[in-house]
Amino acid sequence: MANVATETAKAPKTSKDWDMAAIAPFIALALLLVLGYFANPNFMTSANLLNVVTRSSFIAVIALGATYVITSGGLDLSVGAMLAFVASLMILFLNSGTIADPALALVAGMALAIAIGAVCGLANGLITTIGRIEPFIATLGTMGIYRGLTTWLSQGGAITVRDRDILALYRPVYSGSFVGVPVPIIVIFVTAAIAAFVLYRTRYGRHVTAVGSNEDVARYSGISINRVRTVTYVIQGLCVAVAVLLYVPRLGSTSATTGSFWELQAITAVVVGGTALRGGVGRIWGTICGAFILEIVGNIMLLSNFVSEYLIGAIQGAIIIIAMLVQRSLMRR
Amino acid sequence: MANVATETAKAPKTSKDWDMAAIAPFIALALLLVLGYFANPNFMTSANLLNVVTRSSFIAVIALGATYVITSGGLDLSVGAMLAFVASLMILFLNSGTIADPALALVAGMALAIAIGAVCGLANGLITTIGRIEPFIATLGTMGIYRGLTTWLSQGGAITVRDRDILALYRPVYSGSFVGVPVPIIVIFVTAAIAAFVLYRTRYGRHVTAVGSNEDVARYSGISINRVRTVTYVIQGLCVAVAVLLYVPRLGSTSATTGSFWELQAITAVVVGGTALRGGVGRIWGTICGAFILEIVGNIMLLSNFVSEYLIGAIQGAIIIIAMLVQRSLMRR
Amino acid sequence: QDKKVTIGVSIPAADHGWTAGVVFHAERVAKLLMKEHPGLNVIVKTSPDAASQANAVQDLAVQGLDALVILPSDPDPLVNAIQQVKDKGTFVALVDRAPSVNDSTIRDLYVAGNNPALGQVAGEYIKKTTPDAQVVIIRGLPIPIDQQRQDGFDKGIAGSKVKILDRQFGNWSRDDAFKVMQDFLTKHQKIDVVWCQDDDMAVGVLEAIAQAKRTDIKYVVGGAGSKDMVKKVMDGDKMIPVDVLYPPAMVATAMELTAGNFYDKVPVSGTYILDATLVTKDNAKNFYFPDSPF
Amino acid sequence: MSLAEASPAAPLLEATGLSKTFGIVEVLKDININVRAGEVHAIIGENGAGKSTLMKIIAGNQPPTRGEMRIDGETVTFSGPVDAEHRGIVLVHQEILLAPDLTVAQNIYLGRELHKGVFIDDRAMNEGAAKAVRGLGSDIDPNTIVSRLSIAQRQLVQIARVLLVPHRIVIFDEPTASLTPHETDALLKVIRQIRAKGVGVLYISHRLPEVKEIADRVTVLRDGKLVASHDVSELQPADMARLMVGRDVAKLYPDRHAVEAHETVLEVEHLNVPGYAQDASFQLKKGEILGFAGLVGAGRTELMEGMVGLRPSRGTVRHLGKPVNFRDVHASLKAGIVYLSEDRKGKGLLLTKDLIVNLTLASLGKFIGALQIDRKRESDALDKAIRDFDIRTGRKDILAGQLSGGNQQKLLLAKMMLLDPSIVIIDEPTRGIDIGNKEQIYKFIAKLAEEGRSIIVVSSEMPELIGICDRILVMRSGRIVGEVTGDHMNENEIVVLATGVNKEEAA
Ligand SMILES: Nc1ncnc2c1ncn2[C@@H]1O[C@H](COP(=O)(O)OP(=O)(O)OP(=O)(O)O)[C@@H](O)[C@H]1O
Ligand SMILES: Nc1ncnc2c1ncn2[C@@H]1O[C@H](COP(=O)(O)OP(=O)(O)OP(=O)(O)O)[C@@H](O)[C@H]1O
Ligand SMILES: [Mg+2]
Ligand SMILES: [Mg+2]
Repeated sequence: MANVATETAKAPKTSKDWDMAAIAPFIALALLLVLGYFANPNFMTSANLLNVVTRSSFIAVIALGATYVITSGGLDLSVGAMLAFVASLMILFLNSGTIADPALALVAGMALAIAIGAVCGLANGLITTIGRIEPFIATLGTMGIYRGLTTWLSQGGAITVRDRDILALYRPVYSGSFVGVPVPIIVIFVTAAIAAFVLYRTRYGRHVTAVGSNEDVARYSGISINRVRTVTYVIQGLCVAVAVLLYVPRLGSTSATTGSFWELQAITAVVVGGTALRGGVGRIWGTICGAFILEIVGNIMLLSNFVSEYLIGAIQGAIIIIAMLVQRSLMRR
Repeated sequence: MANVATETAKAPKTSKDWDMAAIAPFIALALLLVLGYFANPNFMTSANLLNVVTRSSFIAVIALGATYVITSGGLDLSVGAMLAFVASLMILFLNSGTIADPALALVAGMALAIAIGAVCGLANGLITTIGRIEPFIATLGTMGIYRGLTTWLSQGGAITVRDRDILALYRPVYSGSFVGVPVPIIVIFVTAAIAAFVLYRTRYGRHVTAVGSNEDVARYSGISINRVRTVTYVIQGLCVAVAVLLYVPRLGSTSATTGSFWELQAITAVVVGGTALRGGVGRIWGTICGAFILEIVGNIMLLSNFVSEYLIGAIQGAIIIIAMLVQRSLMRR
Repeated sequence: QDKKVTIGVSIPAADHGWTAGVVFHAERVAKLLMKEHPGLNVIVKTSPDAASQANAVQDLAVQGLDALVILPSDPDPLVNAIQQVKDKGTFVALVDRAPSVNDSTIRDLYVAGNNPALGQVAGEYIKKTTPDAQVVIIRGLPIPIDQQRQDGFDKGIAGSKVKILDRQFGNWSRDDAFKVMQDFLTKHQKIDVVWCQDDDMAVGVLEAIAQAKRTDIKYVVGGAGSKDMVKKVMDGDKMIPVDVLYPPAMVATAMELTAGNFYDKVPVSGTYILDATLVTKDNAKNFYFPDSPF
Repeated sequence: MSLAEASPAAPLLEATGLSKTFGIVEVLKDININVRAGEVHAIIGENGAGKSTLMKIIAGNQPPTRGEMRIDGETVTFSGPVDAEHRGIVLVHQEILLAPDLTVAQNIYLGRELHKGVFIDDRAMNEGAAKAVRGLGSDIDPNTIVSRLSIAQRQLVQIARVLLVPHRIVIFDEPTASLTPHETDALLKVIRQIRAKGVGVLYISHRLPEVKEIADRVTVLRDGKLVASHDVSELQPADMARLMVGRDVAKLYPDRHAVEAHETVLEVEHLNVPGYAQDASFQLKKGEILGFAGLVGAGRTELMEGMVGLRPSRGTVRHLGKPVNFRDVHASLKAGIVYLSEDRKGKGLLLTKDLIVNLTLASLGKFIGALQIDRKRESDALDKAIRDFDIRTGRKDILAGQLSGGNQQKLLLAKMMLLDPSIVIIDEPTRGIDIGNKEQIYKFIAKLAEEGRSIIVVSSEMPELIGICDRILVMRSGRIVGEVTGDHMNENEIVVLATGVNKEEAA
């Protein structure tokens, strides 16, 4: 029989779809920039844009971890509380004076933060995988735990870095810049590059996607689902720790309310960036774009003077929905 | 052709699994009751238990709607904000004095609340289905909108029923009782019975489960996915409206923060009750049980003397996780 | 007199009664000041939490400020943001909530209600009226001002036989306060006094007591001076004999003083602490503003 | 690739006394079976006979309830499929097991990615995947996302994936059910190649001539019992059928009376399903059975889906003379047109729901009592469906996903027939159906036509189209390229049209 059998269409509609889905968030971002330009002349100044991007760094970095968790089919609602918890412990350590030398103390404190972040992530991972509890509930539970422990550590008050030397040494991590680019922006892009590398270029990243796409298939392929998922939570914990490293020098202090709702913002950034909540598709650069979008929406609200401050929440909600609608209609082309 | 194995067994492994999953929340509830008994002797008094069940009514009724939304594969994060919004509009109407007769005004106000609830739900439904936006993001957006509008209506303050006659007439809906049973408890069970009937006994309920179970199969079977999903959101809106009808007479007032986090509580109740977040399985009575569990956990915390007030959140989180672990281990039998 | 001046006002979002009052007064005075001084521009921005307030301060600074009036939602985390503005030579007026370092390096003017005093006045009133009362306390949110009020309260009752049965967080929410009070009533057979340090929460507390039909509770002490509670005091409600003032209008005071710094001859600086006045039946009408949302 | 070194006589794998019970239903009873190196051992049997279950046990997907397995004489128990894979036993599942969001190459190398240092080597994997797929006679782009492939293409990817693992025993569970003759030939060629390398092959198929062609030995299962095991030379397809079904299957296709100039019920003119089918025009008469032939990817499925409103389409469709434009299936169902999907697991049945829910899902309106669903009527309907369609199930309360593959197909048929349609479109009606049941389904289709209903059969099995249809339309690359009727209905003419070879002659 002749082998004309499978003439495959040359340009499958499909890969165009894919591209559109990847590009859509960036188009939404561009539209927002235009909107911002008309809202306030100060919006397009480099000072303002640098500000906005710089302060999106917390959500952006956390959202990178969330991209992993979500791609593998999980969800982590505890990140905001975890940030507060890790930051509190880090500051308490810096204040404890265990290490006299400020530089050394700072380095040790940073290492500690990273370690605690990883452990918190591990705890989330184990509860959802070994404990087989829906991630939504499991991490809602640990959210309560981390938040509660933070409240307890701070005895309801704030925890503030006391040593001025350490703070002076540490401050440039948030407010400094390198060849004109603020450090947090560098951190965003470096972390994103690493995240993209791991997700797209390593076996582990491939497995993350596979687990989120079809658990059974992954299992039959000899991939340890639980291990892959648990590690995504650890990565999320590490990302939270990196966010802490940026956060502490900025405000120099935490309280029981630090990071409230950041989990929702991080998840929103991920989804606005084009990653599906059901798992199986992860878009690192989309996530970064999503984080920028969220921050810019807030910035435009604050800069524009025609919105009643009571309505800011409403307008913000509406803009997010419109941004998503724009994306969807772009994708349907 | 011989009909082979037509011997029907009483208990296949499969339907036993099912039973266990349905019963597990009730076992967790029973364990909690035992725990409560030891935590404080007053816990087991009928006065306390009636209090607890009565005040779980808001979350329970909202969670019934959430069971529909989740069963069909959706999610609604806007319910807390929606409650505040609907309640505010209802009170504003009652205060407007459009209708002079208190009884008539009250009935009209209640009808209005139901209508607004349905419309809000419809909006959510249309945005997620026609707009094809992930429910998580769409309803996060409308959450912002409803909350923002409420803040704007109340100018950040409280909105209080001014007419004392109306309030006197209305109060029994929350604090009254019928043959010894507080009205809200009756409302819980009546609403749940209706919800169970519709979900398990009617065509629409079947369709809800089918859509959540496999969208494609439902579509190929001639079920209009969008219609079924949209209606689940309308049902959610109606449930919120019923919760409003119970909520307003309690304090006679709302504020911009009314109902914060109730969406998370409602979803937790649904999941603790055994409904899977991925859709396709809905357990109405489990949801009610889940709502009781949540409220009782809080109650035990407050009644027991051994927990620092700073740690309550942490312990609450831990108990939820433990309750889920108990369920899981029961199901694995 | 036509000097161009821009004043940025950063305050917490109106997420419960008291902050709603803050927003109300800030808006009101902003309009008044701008009418009074044609060259003056006042921009009011609200933020839901410390981190976004830091952003808001940055965004205000971008627009070019001569002065910043800030009521921080949480002071310590905002020190850096405020410091940055101050370092540019902007006039900074800090309202209500003080960071651990509160000196002229970070602000020119400090206008504050007195959080410790709010607790202390309530405590002293209870000590005086019911010296051996059994008290339950409903706290706000776990943040520093709440802690200051608690400490003030403990100081107020120090050395008396007033006994604290229980304290729990009510999150400055009526519904949570209702819940907590209901459980307090279950847990404690006899309660004499409830201190809930916020008038919003008092609404829920009163409802819970009414529903339980308990008669042992002699009275409830709230705080802040909402119009509803002040009205009750005025009307001689037995359950609400007094209220402790913590006026949201303090932000207006700060704004007026700041404007004065630019348009009046005298430069303004230093610390202004408002009293935590005890509102009683006699003086209540002085503190009753029926138009305020709070 | 192959690790096989043992002598041809000694069995690579030997299983004795294998039994499997689900609940109290015993689906496998005391099976003794072995595989030798360098042979193809076919397992045949009716739907639900237990073939897939047996294979899953051998490949470590399920533990046996009783019995033992020996590899090279050494007793083994598998902890899971991966364990069996390490022992060189691999299984091509009856159902598709691929990650839908990953590309073809990513799926093929899943769990054993090639890498250079820390990087995964996508280039090498794409090349390897392309080669593997080409070896199976297909040229699927390894960069395509799997969710965009047709069932047949997915099946090929799945086979390619399994063959890439080092193996001593390869189990194929109905690999050709969704393949066209061309791909089937390519697959059989591959099987011969691996057999020559000394690999043992277990092969399940309902296509008995194919079994005759490829197998060395044939084992027949019936009701979970091993009823016969012979060298293939001793059996003709008809003998196999008899052993399977327990009676003679003399005549597969029913007698048909040609339809005479009945009224036209459906007219399709210039229908376009963007991306899949262009300019399709045809007519369907009352009481007619119209076949659609074509190769994989010809666009038959999409054309049908476009017609009933499952996909966007443009063009004119007239139903009983009236122009219709179905926006969704609901509308076409109302008009009495039903479409049975070829993808019964993905689009036909709710695998995690029980049989009743599946059966009545599309026609719940018929089961509404006073207000609620009448469960008694539903359960009666299930009893009737089980009788009418001979659905083999030990229990009526199992989940649809626990039915054997063929019985799922029957349940799907029963589900759609409850709608009492006037036009029935069946896509791959007998995919995975055993020969005894095929006969029943054909009879059933003929009966539908006699009742005055019109039927469209989309099938990749030419004999079946020729056996039951009045007319056959042939599609190629999204276009209807010809029609065969009467004496012209033979495989040769259809293949010529479908492949486009000898185009002039065919046109
Ligand atoms: N998990 C399960 N629970 C209960 N019964 C099951 C389960 N899996 C399979 N069965 C039953 O076991 C029997 C054998 O199924 P199996 O899939 O092995 O048949 P098969 O021979 O492969 O049929 P087909 O040719 O249709 O694929 C069927 O009656 C089926 O319903
Ligand atoms: N979801 C999809 N997205 C993009 N292209 C698809 C999709 N499904 C199928 N195709 C392509 O559409 C064409 C026709 O599909 P399909 O193979 O289902 O046609 P068919 O004639 O019904 O074949 P068969 O039913 O024998 O598999 C093929 O080229 C296939 O690759
Ligand atoms: Mg099978
Ligand atoms: Mg097809």
